[in-house]
Amino acid sequence: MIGSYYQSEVKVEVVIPTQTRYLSLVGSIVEEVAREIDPYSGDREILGYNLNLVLTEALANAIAHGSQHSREGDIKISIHVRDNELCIRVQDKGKGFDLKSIPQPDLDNPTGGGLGLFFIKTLMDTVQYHQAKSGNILEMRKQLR
Amino acid sequence: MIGSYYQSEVKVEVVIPTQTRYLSLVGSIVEEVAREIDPYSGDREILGYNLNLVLTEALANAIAHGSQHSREGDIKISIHVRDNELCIRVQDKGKGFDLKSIPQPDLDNPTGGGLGLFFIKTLMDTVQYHQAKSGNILEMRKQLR
Amino acid sequence: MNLETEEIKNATVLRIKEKRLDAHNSPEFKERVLKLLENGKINIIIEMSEVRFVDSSGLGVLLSGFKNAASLKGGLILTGLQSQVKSMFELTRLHRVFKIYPTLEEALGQD
Amino acid sequence: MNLETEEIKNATVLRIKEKRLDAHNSPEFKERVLKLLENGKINIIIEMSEVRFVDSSGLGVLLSGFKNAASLKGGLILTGLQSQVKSMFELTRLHRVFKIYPTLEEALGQD
Ligand SMILES: Nc1ncnc2c1ncn2[C@@H]1O[C@H](COP(=O)(O)OP(=O)(O)O)[C@@H](O)[C@H]1O
Ligand SMILES: Nc1ncnc2c1ncn2[C@@H]1O[C@H](COP(=O)(O)OP(=O)(O)O)[C@@H](O)[C@H]1O
Repeated sequence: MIGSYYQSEVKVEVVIPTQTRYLSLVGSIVEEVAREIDPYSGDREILGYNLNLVLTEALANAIAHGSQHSREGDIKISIHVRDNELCIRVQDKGKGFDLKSIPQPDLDNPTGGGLGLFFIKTLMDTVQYHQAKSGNILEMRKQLR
Repeated sequence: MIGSYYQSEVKVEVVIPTQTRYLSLVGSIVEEVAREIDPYSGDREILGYNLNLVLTEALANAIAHGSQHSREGDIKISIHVRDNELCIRVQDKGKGFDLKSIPQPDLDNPTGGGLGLFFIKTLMDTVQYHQAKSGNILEMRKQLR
Repeated sequence: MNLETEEIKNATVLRIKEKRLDAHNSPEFKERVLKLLENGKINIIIEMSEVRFVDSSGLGVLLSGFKNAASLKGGLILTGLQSQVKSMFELTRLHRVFKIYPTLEEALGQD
Repeated sequence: MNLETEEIKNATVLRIKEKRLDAHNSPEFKERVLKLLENGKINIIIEMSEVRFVDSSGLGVLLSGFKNAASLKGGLILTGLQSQVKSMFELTRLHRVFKIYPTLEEALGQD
């Protein structure tokens, strides 16, 4: 039984240039992963859409805010499924930010801003941001039932 | 100009269990990469199909022949696009084989066997197999015009 | 970005012929809407039936188009939303801001 | 694996209701064909219009089904091949082995 956990471990790592034209590639890849997750009792199309959105938002932020100090000018994404947990990590090489200081958007008086992190926090179970010399990592986890 | 080469570099690495159920996931991922390759003047749907096939064949072989000595029981795939060249690598941990000793299948008297490497050699420009302690690697390259 | 405009009755229908409205193409989309408004086309219907994915920047440009049209005493309404796209409007409560009609015919009737 | 059989005239139509026929599902497909032959259904039409991808193991099981049917004085013919799937038969010259018809109607007419 322990063995069978490891048997369903899937890892995908993607490196893209800091260009928005690659958003749809990475989004499509995570949708394909959602279609193959085993076992998953929910609606895979909805899961796929939500993960696509979460990753698109995280990448758009990494491209817009996170690449001024980048030498190589690329962004690293990892998608890891194991033990019914999905973990998505997006690395940026910008100056970083304080995730906790970002307020919730006021949905009753919408400005159109601040919805990226709102989607990420709403659709994932836990969100953390780690700052390090080697790069900052936004880590987003979701339990798969 | 040199910079712009690097700007379009894309890398995807996938690790899957040695199970045929993941063939379609990896195949779909390489199809998505084919759709986003920049620039490419040919038919992306045909390129995507062919890369899907090549990778499916290489993985099916790695699963069937290449996993008896595997401790972790997983297979590593990498897809790398740079400078108009696409390189796909599939790692297996089996006892390896001599790529050059595998004969072309006799297409006039078909048995159904030996078509996997035939597809790989026909659809890619160069195919090499490197044996090493850390694992064997089937490396398949294609120029993108 | 693949966008089509068509004048029907009093309105300008702007068809998004893309699968995604996201941070990659939303700046171009925003400009196109601004240009319509500048040219006096202040009653805009956005037809989105081909769009299967919208991100926060897509929602943002639709909202700014809506506000700009309203400030000119015009309107910007939405039609043809796929169900998952509609869910994103609901999650952000933007479905209470926009007028959203299932079909272009209904949108034209209300315009 | 999603497969449907239907008896039409003298033939058994086996519909592959999968997007892929590959090393993952071809063993199950092979068994299903063998079982049909064992049960005396020796005139088989494989309807593949939903199949968008076939790998070498898929081609292999189709070929072995063809050979087994022929050895029983029956037949196995193909219909509904998508264009990229057809290209794989051409590349391997297997289009010269199989009888391939565009539509099920034509396949039934020839059976
Ligand atoms: N990777 C990042 N690096 C630096 N700052 C970031 C990053 N991601 C988000 N932020 C900050 O958080 C804010 C909120 O982000 P988000 O919710 O996506 O909305 P928006 O991008 O519309 O402002 C951004 O404006 C930015 O200041
Ligand atoms: N990764 C591998 N490890 C060991 N042997 C392999 C590997 N890939 C291919 N081979 C050998 O090459 C042969 C031909 O492979 P292929 O052309 O895919 O056809 P088939 O799998 O139908 O035999 C296989 O039968 C096997 O002996």
